[in-house]
Amino acid sequence: MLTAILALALLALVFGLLLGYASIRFKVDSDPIVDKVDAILPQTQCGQCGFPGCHPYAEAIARGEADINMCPPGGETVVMALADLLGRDAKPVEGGAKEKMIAIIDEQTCIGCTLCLQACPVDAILGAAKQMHTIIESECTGCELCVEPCPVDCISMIPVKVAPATWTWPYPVATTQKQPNA
Amino acid sequence: MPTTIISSPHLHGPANVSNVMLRVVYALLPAIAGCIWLFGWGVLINLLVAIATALASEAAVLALRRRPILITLRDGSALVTAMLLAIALPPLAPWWLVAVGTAFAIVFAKQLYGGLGFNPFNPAMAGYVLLLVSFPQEMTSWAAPAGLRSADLGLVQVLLHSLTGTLPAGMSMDALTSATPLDTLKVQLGMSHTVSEIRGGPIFGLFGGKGWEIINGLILLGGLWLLWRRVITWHVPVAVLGSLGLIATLFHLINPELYASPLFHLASGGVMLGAFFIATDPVSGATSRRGQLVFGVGMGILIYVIRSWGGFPDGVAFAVLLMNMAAPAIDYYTQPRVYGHNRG
Amino acid sequence: MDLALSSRDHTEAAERMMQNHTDTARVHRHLWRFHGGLHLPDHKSLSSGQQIQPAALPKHLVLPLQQHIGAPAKPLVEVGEHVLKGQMIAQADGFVSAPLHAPTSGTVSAIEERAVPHPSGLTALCIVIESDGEERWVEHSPTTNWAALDASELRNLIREAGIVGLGGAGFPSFIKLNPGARTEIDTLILNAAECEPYITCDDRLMRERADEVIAGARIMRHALHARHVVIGIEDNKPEAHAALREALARLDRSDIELIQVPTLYPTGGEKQLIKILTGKEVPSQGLPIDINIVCHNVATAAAVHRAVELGEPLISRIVTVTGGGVVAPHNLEVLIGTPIDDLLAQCGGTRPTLARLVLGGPLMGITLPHRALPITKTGNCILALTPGEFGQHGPVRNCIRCGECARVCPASLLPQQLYWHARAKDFDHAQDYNLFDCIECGCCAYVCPANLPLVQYYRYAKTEIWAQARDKKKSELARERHDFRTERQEREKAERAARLAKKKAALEESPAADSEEAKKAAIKAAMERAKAKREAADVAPKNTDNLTADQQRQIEEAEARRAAAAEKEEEVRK
Amino acid sequence: MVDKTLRQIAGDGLWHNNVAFVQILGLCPLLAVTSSVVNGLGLGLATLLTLVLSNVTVSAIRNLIRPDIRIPVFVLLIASIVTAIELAMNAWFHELHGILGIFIPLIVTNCSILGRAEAFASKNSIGRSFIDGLTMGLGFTVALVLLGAMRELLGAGTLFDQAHLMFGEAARTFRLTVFEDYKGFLLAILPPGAFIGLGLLIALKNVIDQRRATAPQPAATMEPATGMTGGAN
Amino acid sequence: MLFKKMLLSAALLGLFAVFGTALVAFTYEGTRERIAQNERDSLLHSLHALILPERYDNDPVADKLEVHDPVLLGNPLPQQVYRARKEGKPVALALTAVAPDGYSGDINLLIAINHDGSLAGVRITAHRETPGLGDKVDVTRSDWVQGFAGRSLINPVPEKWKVKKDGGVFDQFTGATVTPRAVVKAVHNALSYYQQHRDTLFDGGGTTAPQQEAPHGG
Amino acid sequence: MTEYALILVSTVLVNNFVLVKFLGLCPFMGVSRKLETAIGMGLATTFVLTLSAICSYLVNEFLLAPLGIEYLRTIAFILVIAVVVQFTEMVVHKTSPVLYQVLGIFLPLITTNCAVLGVALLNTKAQHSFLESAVYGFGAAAGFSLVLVLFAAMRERITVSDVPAVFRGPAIALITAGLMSMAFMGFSGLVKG
Ligand SMILES: Cc1cc2nc3c(=O)[nH]c(=O)nc-3n(C[C@H](O)[C@H](O)[C@H](O)COP(=O)(O)O)c2cc1C
Ligand SMILES: Cc1cc2nc3c(=O)[nH]c(=O)nc-3n(C[C@H](O)[C@H](O)[C@H](O)COP(=O)(O)O)c2cc1C
Ligand SMILES: Cc1cc2nc3c(=O)[nH]c(=O)nc-3n(C[C@H](O)[C@H](O)[C@H](O)COP(=O)(O)O)c2cc1C
Ligand SMILES: Cc1cc2nc3c(=O)[nH]c(=O)nc-3n(C[C@H](O)[C@H](O)[C@H](O)CO)c2cc1C
Ligand code: SF4
Ligand code: SF4
Ligand code: SF4
Ligand code: SF4
Ligand code: FES
Repeated sequence: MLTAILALALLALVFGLLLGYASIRFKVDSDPIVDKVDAILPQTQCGQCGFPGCHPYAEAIARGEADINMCPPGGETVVMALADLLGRDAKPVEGGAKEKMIAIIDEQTCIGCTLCLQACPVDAILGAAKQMHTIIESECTGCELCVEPCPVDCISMIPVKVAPATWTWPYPVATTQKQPNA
Repeated sequence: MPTTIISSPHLHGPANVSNVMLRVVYALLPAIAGCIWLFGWGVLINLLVAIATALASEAAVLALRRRPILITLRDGSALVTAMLLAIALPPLAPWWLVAVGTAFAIVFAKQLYGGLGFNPFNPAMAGYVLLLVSFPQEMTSWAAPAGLRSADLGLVQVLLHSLTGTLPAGMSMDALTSATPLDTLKVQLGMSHTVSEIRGGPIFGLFGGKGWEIINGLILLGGLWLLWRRVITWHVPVAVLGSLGLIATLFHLINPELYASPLFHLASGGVMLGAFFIATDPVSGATSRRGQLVFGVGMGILIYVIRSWGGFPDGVAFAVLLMNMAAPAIDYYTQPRVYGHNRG
Repeated sequence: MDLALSSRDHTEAAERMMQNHTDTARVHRHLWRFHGGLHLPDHKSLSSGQQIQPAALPKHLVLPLQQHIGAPAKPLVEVGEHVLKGQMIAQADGFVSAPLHAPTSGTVSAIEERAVPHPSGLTALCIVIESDGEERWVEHSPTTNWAALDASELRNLIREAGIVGLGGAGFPSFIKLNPGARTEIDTLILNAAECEPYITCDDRLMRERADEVIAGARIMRHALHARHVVIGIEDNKPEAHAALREALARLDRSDIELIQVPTLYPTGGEKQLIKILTGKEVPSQGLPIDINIVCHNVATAAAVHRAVELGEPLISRIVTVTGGGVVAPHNLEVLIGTPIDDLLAQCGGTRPTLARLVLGGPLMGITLPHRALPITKTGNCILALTPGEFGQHGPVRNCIRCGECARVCPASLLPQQLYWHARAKDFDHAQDYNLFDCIECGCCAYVCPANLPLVQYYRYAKTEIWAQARDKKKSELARERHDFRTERQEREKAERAARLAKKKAALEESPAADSEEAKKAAIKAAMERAKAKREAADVAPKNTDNLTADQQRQIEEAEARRAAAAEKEEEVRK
Repeated sequence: MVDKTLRQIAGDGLWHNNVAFVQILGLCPLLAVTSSVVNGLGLGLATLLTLVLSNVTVSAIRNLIRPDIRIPVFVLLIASIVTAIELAMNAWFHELHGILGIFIPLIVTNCSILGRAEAFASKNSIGRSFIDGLTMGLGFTVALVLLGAMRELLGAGTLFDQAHLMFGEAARTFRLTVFEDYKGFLLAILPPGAFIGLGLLIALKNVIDQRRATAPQPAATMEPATGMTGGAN
Repeated sequence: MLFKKMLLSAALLGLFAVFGTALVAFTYEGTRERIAQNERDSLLHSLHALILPERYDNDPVADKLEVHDPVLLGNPLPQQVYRARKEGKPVALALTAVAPDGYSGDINLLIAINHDGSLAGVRITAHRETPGLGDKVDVTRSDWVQGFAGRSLINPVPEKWKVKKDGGVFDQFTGATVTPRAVVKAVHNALSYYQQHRDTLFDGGGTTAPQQEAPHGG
Repeated sequence: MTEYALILVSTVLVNNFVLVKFLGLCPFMGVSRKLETAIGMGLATTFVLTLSAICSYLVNEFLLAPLGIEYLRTIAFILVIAVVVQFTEMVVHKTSPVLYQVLGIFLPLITTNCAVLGVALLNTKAQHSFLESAVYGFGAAAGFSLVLVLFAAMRERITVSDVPAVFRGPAIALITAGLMSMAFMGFSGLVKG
């Protein structure tokens, strides 16, 4: 019995040394998975996922604390990409996918209070105190964060306009094939 | 604004799934007639039970999934599955055996994956193997071919047997069944008989089993018709038959008393059916031409290995399932070179 | 003949002599074959007997600003302005773009969003011209001595004439006539295949105007310094072939090879034609010019001839109006912008059996939602199909992996794999299977026994991938800007904290400065700082660092609107 | 009464995060030994015991050990516990031990045990870890028993055959012959039957989940109860 | 620093190893007897089914012999012989043997032979025959194997030591002749072996099992 | 020589670890969503399994058996395995960053793969010699990798199939594994004994 204990303790001691050495020698510094997750997120920075922005959400996902389907702006695409990256099963997006919107300021009503400007996470609003504010269309992520703060309710969300160049073919519906038109 | 957007092309060729499946059915008819002539009415009853079960179970799943039933049933694939399974089963099988196998084929091997086109395994062979491993006794008692059985059953008697398991008084199952040529070969080789001794037995014909040669010929006929109608291509059958024939020749030359002749191998068991009707199943097989060759060669090798050294007298069904398993990987590694991409 | 003999022309002449050796040497160029393809019932006889006729001058012409690949043209005219036939009414905006010319004389009645012939059925900005019926030409001058021009001058002429590819894609032709850094263009291919069923406009063009085609080919060759010129024509157009051969012989252009290729859809696809004629393959994601080949449609060649030698910009094209749904199929010379309805009317109207109206051929054309759409530069055919002409159409089933699609795919793709992944919205895998090498020829969908709308799946996947790329770019930008903002906020916070700390330290350090004077001075200084800050803010609004040109433009526009609004307010106040 | 969170832990172990049906872990013993109810139950209980003991031990020493040798220490502990249990089984359930064979020592590598130690016990108090181990283990045992029952019933037409292996000679009478004169559906007791059977059970769980998601949520007490009825079955 | 950390890790791991091993070692000590007893019991249990306990008074598990005959016992490995005696006189023995030509490989047998050369009984201890077919040789599936009790080399006569299908007296199962054929052959071989070595097999008796090798059969 | 070949055939096909012996199922189900990862996992497992089979043999033969403490096998083996895995990781990390990219992430998963411990235990049970142990370990891993890769390729296909909602995910994967296992029954009897 003593031999048993001794033998195994010795074995463990040797292995312990080895492992201790290995653990020091090969410490992983940063978590590259966070960056990978972050790269997939849409960077709307809207906070709908319950985290203060995309990067914190990415960290939470990497830590295994958050599910991968909490980003409504990202929709199905992001869930699938995350599922793929992390080897988890894809599931429907929490809250469902949303139509793409951008904000627009009614320039006649704006009083130039700069509140929206402070709220915008991506600096897509231009203006200065007491001056009319404008949203740079190409930069607005449609996060809606500026809508709430406006004291005169002059910001509204409108769907992004589709042009022939940005139009996408609809997903085929099985039964529409070979149906005559005109 | 248009209501629905219709994409080009605005023309369509003559091919459609139902036609393809129907052609397979037609191609099977000569072999079925031959089987009925050789093995008796049991074959017909198997067919009827299988078809009824296949359609019913497919309809049941579709109903559960709230999918259109009639349109789907009309694609004919369940019919093909049922027919192929039915002629692979022992002619005097009880009805429940046929029904269990067919239902498993349709429900588990096909519909659970989403139905026609999605199943990774060949449904008919999945059903067959299920029966083989679950009910080996029922699956190994084959009706003796015409001329070799000491008694004959009429249609009603066979029906009665299938439904209730009873035989007319004074008739025993032994009088109606006999071991198949492959089974006999395997068992007797196990008893250290030589091939030529075994081949001298009454159930053997010119080069294969008595009667089996004819059936295989009829299947070959149907298969050639399929080839001619361009339902299948030559790759799979040639690869299967070629590789099996080649290996069999090789071993036969090494020791003819231990290894049966290539002709015997080609004309026995399910090889012809497998090569022309089963391995050619587009859904569960490999798609690319090169992939089909790999698929067929793999099948030929497996058939020979299982027959010669494995536990089962015939290996066609297993070979099909095993190659089905490999088909996605084969497809992945045999992609054609795309226009404008470098070789390799 | 009228080519100035340069050193390169010596070699050219030598080659020509070699080729002249026997007449058949040319005709018997070794032909290759591409993978797949379809033999289709061609239905060309419906319209191939019909001579090209001018279409009636319509009352209104609608000219979308984008009729080509690239950026939309920028209008040069204003509503109410009178324009002359051939006058440039919109100019190219950027390098990949093409100008637009008035197809007839008249008045610009609107510049507005109108429905355009596009699969989406959406609207786009168009110039609408009300014709005055006078067909008064703007002053235009032929360039007879084009051989004396250098290539870039020629290209400029062609660019100014608004010529874009008439073979379908509508790529600005002058770009394709620019060999760039490569001095050696090996082969100029004239695409005379016209491989889609029903269409006969190129066929008629070659039969009736073979000289124009050849003249255009010579100009193109001159611009490109191409060593060989090959016209590839399918062998189902013997008359056109004969006409071209006759013209070539007559003009003694034995340096232009006229090659009959077997009829097999889609021989007319640029990549396929190149493969057939040269055995070379255009690299994936690459261009023909990467293998020193350029391919133009025969009608494009004719248009180049007109632009250079007659000085006429591209204002009309030949359109085949055909199909079982139209009473009298025709080949019409149509002014760009003519409503399709007018063309159908000129062909005796449509039959009640008409089931679908298609712009383009039956394999690649787009479905038209209605008839009130204009013909654009790329519209080669109007096809009125009846139900009997669609072929077999059963219910759509699942793919059975029969592999027929892969057998016919001219790009050697695995269409069913593309389908599986597009269907599952697994775009990465679809791209792994080379989705973007698909030329959308429709062969796969034609043969698919499951009746799958395969091409639509690919188009869906392609446009979604592009949309995702746009979104991705946008989100990258958003991330940058968000990071920048966070950084700025942190910096400001840190600065504030530092200031506060300094102040506190200062206060603690100099308790002596407790005097009234010091306090006052401090308050004054603070007020001054605040004022300066306010002023600074007035002069330079926040957020104006790191702006792109686009943003700058938007800001300017906003400022302008604001100024206008202020003016208005002023007026109201008055 | 269990407080809310403890109940959640229990619900997780038995149903929502069931080792077998949701985490898809511990599959090897799950599939290998479930050719009968009794085998399943035997291994299930052994695993349950291991889980509880290892969870409690790990929780007890959770503040002692350093992160770099955490895993080896856990593995070592689990291996010791398992070996002790194996020896005990060999002593008191000799025949069962023979039947379960290699799968008893393999409890060591049952991913769920190390998983629980890592994910739960090393972060929670002893009491909570105990509940977690108990319910996780129970959930796993239930899965083993269900699958065993399914396969035994289909394959041999009986239930609780050879119950004496666990409960002593008196238990021979437990055997329930459900189908008299049953042909035996061999597939069920062969390896493929194990895979397919578990697949079906998981699908069944999905069906129940789906039903419950659509039906108005009943009282929360339902959750563990559902798992329990499965166990008492 | 690094070294210290390593040592610490090692020490901790070693510590837990000591704890773990101690736990196991204690359990081992506590169960060792019982496990050995279990093993004995289960072997005895099998023997009892063939040789009734009233028939002997020695400890057959201890009175064991290892013999070797690849041909007649079907396996190149040594086989065990357990001997039962009453008042020192040989009563019967049970020997392990293998039927190598089963349908799916080896079939392990325990064959009990009375001193007079008649069979006391046969049991299948391990096999891999097809469930539902060949596995009927297992006593839990059918009582086919009971049919051997009382047989001997002369009962039936050697030509009849075959399955019925081959003209013998032993039943086969429908659709599975290979397995019974293999078992019948193996039992017959074992009887022959017994006959050849009958004299030496009971030698060296007593309760202490000699590691004696029986002479080779020829 | 033939006996090694037989061991190989037996472990890869006839007694396939995953489909017949039920070992290593968790990684089989868990790491088979993508073909590429499956290949990586297969390679990593093959390496570790062979190595740990050898090491366990050595520990058993030269430590446990001489001291008569075979009952500590499980503990000793699992320690060996943990160390082999760590060690492999270390070596791979040091020698080939590329290989580490491919295999590194799978290594921690292997410790809890029962196939590894299973091979060690089965080796001692079957009293394999040194070489036999190594071949057995290698064969087991090769069989594991083979079915893992095939399964992954199938699963990629199945994920784009129209599987009924309740069967999507693990359920249909298990049923597929069941059908695979059924197909593998075809090999039974190839190697007797
Ligand atoms: C984005 C784009 C860029 C192109 N750039 C060139 C170019 O630089 N030079 C050139 O000769 N052709 C260029 N092409 C034209 C192609 O070679 C080709 O002729 C054109 O896409 C029409 O071919 P298709 O109708 O077969 O699609 C370009 C085409 C596209 C779509
Ligand atoms: C499937 C397919 C078929 C085509 N068929 C023709 C054709 O028959 N004739 C033609 O001129 N262009 C055809 N094209 C367009 C050519 O690829 C290419 O765009 C054109 O010849 C380039 O000349 P362009 O720039 O002058 O239009 C086809 C394209 C595709 C993808
Ligand atoms: C899957 C399968 C498993 C079989 N298993 C056995 C078996 O375990 N034992 C056996 O004797 N025969 C078995 N056989 C049957 C033999 O092939 C053969 O039919 C029989 O043993 C000898 O034929 P007979 O009984 O008609 O004389 C099996 C057959 C099959 C197809
Ligand atoms: C040439 C050909 C061969 C076929 N072979 C089989 C077969 O062997 N087994 C089967 O169940 N179905 C077969 N089918 C029918 C069909 O493809 C099959 O039911 C699908 O696998 C179901 O999704 C075949 C169909 C064709 C066209
Ligand atoms: S919901 Fe999505 S887009 Fe919004 S902040 Fe979270 S991760 Fe970013
Ligand atoms: S919050 Fe509203 S009012 Fe204030 S600056 Fe923004 S848009 Fe103008
Ligand atoms: S032709 Fe249609 S059914 Fe056949 S493989 Fe292609 S997509 Fe599938
Ligand atoms: S449409 Fe695309 S995938 Fe289909 S045949 Fe044409 S090139 Fe191939
Ligand atoms: S239980 Fe075997 S690998 Fe998880």
